[in-house]
Amino acid sequence: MTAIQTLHILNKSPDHPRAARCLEIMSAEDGLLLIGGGVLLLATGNLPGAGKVFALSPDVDARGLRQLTGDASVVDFPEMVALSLQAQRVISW
Amino acid sequence: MTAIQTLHILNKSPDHPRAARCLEIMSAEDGLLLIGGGVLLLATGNLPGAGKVFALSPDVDARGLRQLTGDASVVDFPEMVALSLQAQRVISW
Amino acid sequence: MSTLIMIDQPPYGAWSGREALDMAFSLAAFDQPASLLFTGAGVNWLRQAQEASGIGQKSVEKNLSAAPIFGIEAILADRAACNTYSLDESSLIEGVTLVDVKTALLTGYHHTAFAG
Amino acid sequence: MSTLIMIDQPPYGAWSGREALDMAFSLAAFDQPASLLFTGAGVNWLRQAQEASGIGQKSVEKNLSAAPIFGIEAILADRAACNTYSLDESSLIEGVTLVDVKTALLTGYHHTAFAG
Amino acid sequence: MTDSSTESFTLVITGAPYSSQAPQTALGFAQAAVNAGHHIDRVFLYGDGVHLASALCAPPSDETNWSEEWSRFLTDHSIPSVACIASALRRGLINEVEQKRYELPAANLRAPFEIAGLGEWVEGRIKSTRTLYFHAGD
Amino acid sequence: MTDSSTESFTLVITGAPYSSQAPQTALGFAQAAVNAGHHIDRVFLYGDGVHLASALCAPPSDETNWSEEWSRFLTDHSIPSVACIASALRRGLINEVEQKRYELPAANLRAPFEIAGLGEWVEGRIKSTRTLYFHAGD
Repeated sequence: MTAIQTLHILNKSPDHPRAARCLEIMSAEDGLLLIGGGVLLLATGNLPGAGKVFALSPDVDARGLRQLTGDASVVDFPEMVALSLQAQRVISW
Repeated sequence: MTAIQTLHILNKSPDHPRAARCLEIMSAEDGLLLIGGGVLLLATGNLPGAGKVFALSPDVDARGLRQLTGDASVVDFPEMVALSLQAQRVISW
Repeated sequence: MSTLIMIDQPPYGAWSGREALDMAFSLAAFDQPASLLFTGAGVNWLRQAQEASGIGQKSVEKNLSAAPIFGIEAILADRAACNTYSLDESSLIEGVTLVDVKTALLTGYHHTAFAG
Repeated sequence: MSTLIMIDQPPYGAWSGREALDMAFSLAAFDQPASLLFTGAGVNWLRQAQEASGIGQKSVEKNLSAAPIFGIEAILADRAACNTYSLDESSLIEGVTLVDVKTALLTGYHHTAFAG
Repeated sequence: MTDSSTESFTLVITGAPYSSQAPQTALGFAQAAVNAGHHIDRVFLYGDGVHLASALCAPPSDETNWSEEWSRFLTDHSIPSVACIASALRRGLINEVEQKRYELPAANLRAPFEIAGLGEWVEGRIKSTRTLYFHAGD
Repeated sequence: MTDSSTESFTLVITGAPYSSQAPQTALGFAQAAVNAGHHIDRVFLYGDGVHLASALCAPPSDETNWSEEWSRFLTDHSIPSVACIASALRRGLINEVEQKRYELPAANLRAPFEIAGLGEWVEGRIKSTRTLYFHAGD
């Protein structure tokens, strides 16, 4: 896997103001990991243009979004653990 | 006091998605009562153009907004009780 | 005394959507007219094929399908929010009516409430 | 090991703003560098002349004024959010530095956290 | 209907003390309603609001204990108060009956709060002139 | 630092069970971390997250009891778990020591959770490779 500067873990739906702030601040060297209600970003089709996007598998399935993942990589908990260690820093939004 | 069709009681800050929906749906015959974090709408200067606006006094003072009430009427709890009975219906957002 | 229960919080992350359903079912059980209106991120409760077992929860698809049987008058969904979240007739569960959420919609009900 | 504590929830309605302050003060008490960043509706914590006794709470103005004494490195506020909420140098409490919240700001800290 | 006659309220609180302002705003409203000669049919705690019925809150002595304040107000005015059973059991608000039924180590429900179903809310909603909700903010 | 070596985590949970998904997501993460051979230095409950330490949750039998699941996991792996004392006392999460100090009618803290101050969070934050937060959603 490539280096990630900051891993942004987002568990808020796109309607939540914190989601907008997270996306605004994310840079091309960063990763975005969607968990919980954060995976609903997949349904809007508005994934950030720069930076890698990941989505937590059980949360994607719970919300019925398996067909809408687009360019996001679906990851499981072991991969979430690995991502959190790989990144230079993690912000939980 | 004049008749109010629906009294919208809003306790969410302008950042909250429910605040936007409340303001969108409010009509000229309605009243808007700002309580809790809802009073922060006063600080944005974006009060709705139509309909009467009220703000709960202790919440206005807690947030230091006494100088920013604009066209809103500052009310106390007894007036809130009266407003809730006067309106044909009340929605707590 | 018709009641409109509004749901604007997304599924699973919080309990209030389920608690809103319980309110509507309780009204129906006491023969009080009740409808559900899903808006904002809340429309995502209405997507087909939700598999919530992986997060230790139950999907509400069955509960919503049973709503008419239990006497819920209508399941309404905000058309604009459905567009935002890529929900259309092919992806929505059955029995949902798309509406434009405007003043007139709410004035048709005596009582409108959120669960939280 | 510098830490940035972010506060984006408005004052008084929830407890998480106070809990964020407690986190920053705890870090400082253990000689860990800590700064506070107020964004979104959270900037309203920084307004002068808050009188919270009428809602049975205490204003945090005194706590924030004491922040430098207790070793908090900086109190930062999002410039755009301050504009939205009509906050400028005449209405902000003393000791606040206005900043533009961009990637570069956050990468200056080892650790960034919200209280809730 | 005018505000000079006696009207009745059902108050629903869905926000918890210390994580929302809901219990405190609801208390201000309830006191004003009673002072204006109106009747409060019942107070119904739903969702996170059930935490208001805890007997175990111990905030710092210079902060208001909202559970205690509410308890006193309800007792003084003989207002029925109910925590929704489904919300309460999930969130660990338990009276002695439920303690025995579920073999739990303790009970923590504060008097005069009782535990009952959503039917109490439905009944209040039908009976009262107005049913008002006090939710958590943001 | 690579993901094949043993690393350590402090996990902070600020969302309550049944009103957020935080305890459940945190448990999935914690299990995966332990399975990967990493170490969890401690779990710290803050804000509404302290409700996870309740001994009195009684969800319907077909729903997961997150407090019980967490309790078992912490015990099985001997992971220290602490509820922030300031958050816990305000929200009615009480052990026997606090019960006596505040003369409360009961205690409701589930083993192995303990009650302590924010210093535990600060220490974890210094000691662990990563400190992660599990907040409530919306």
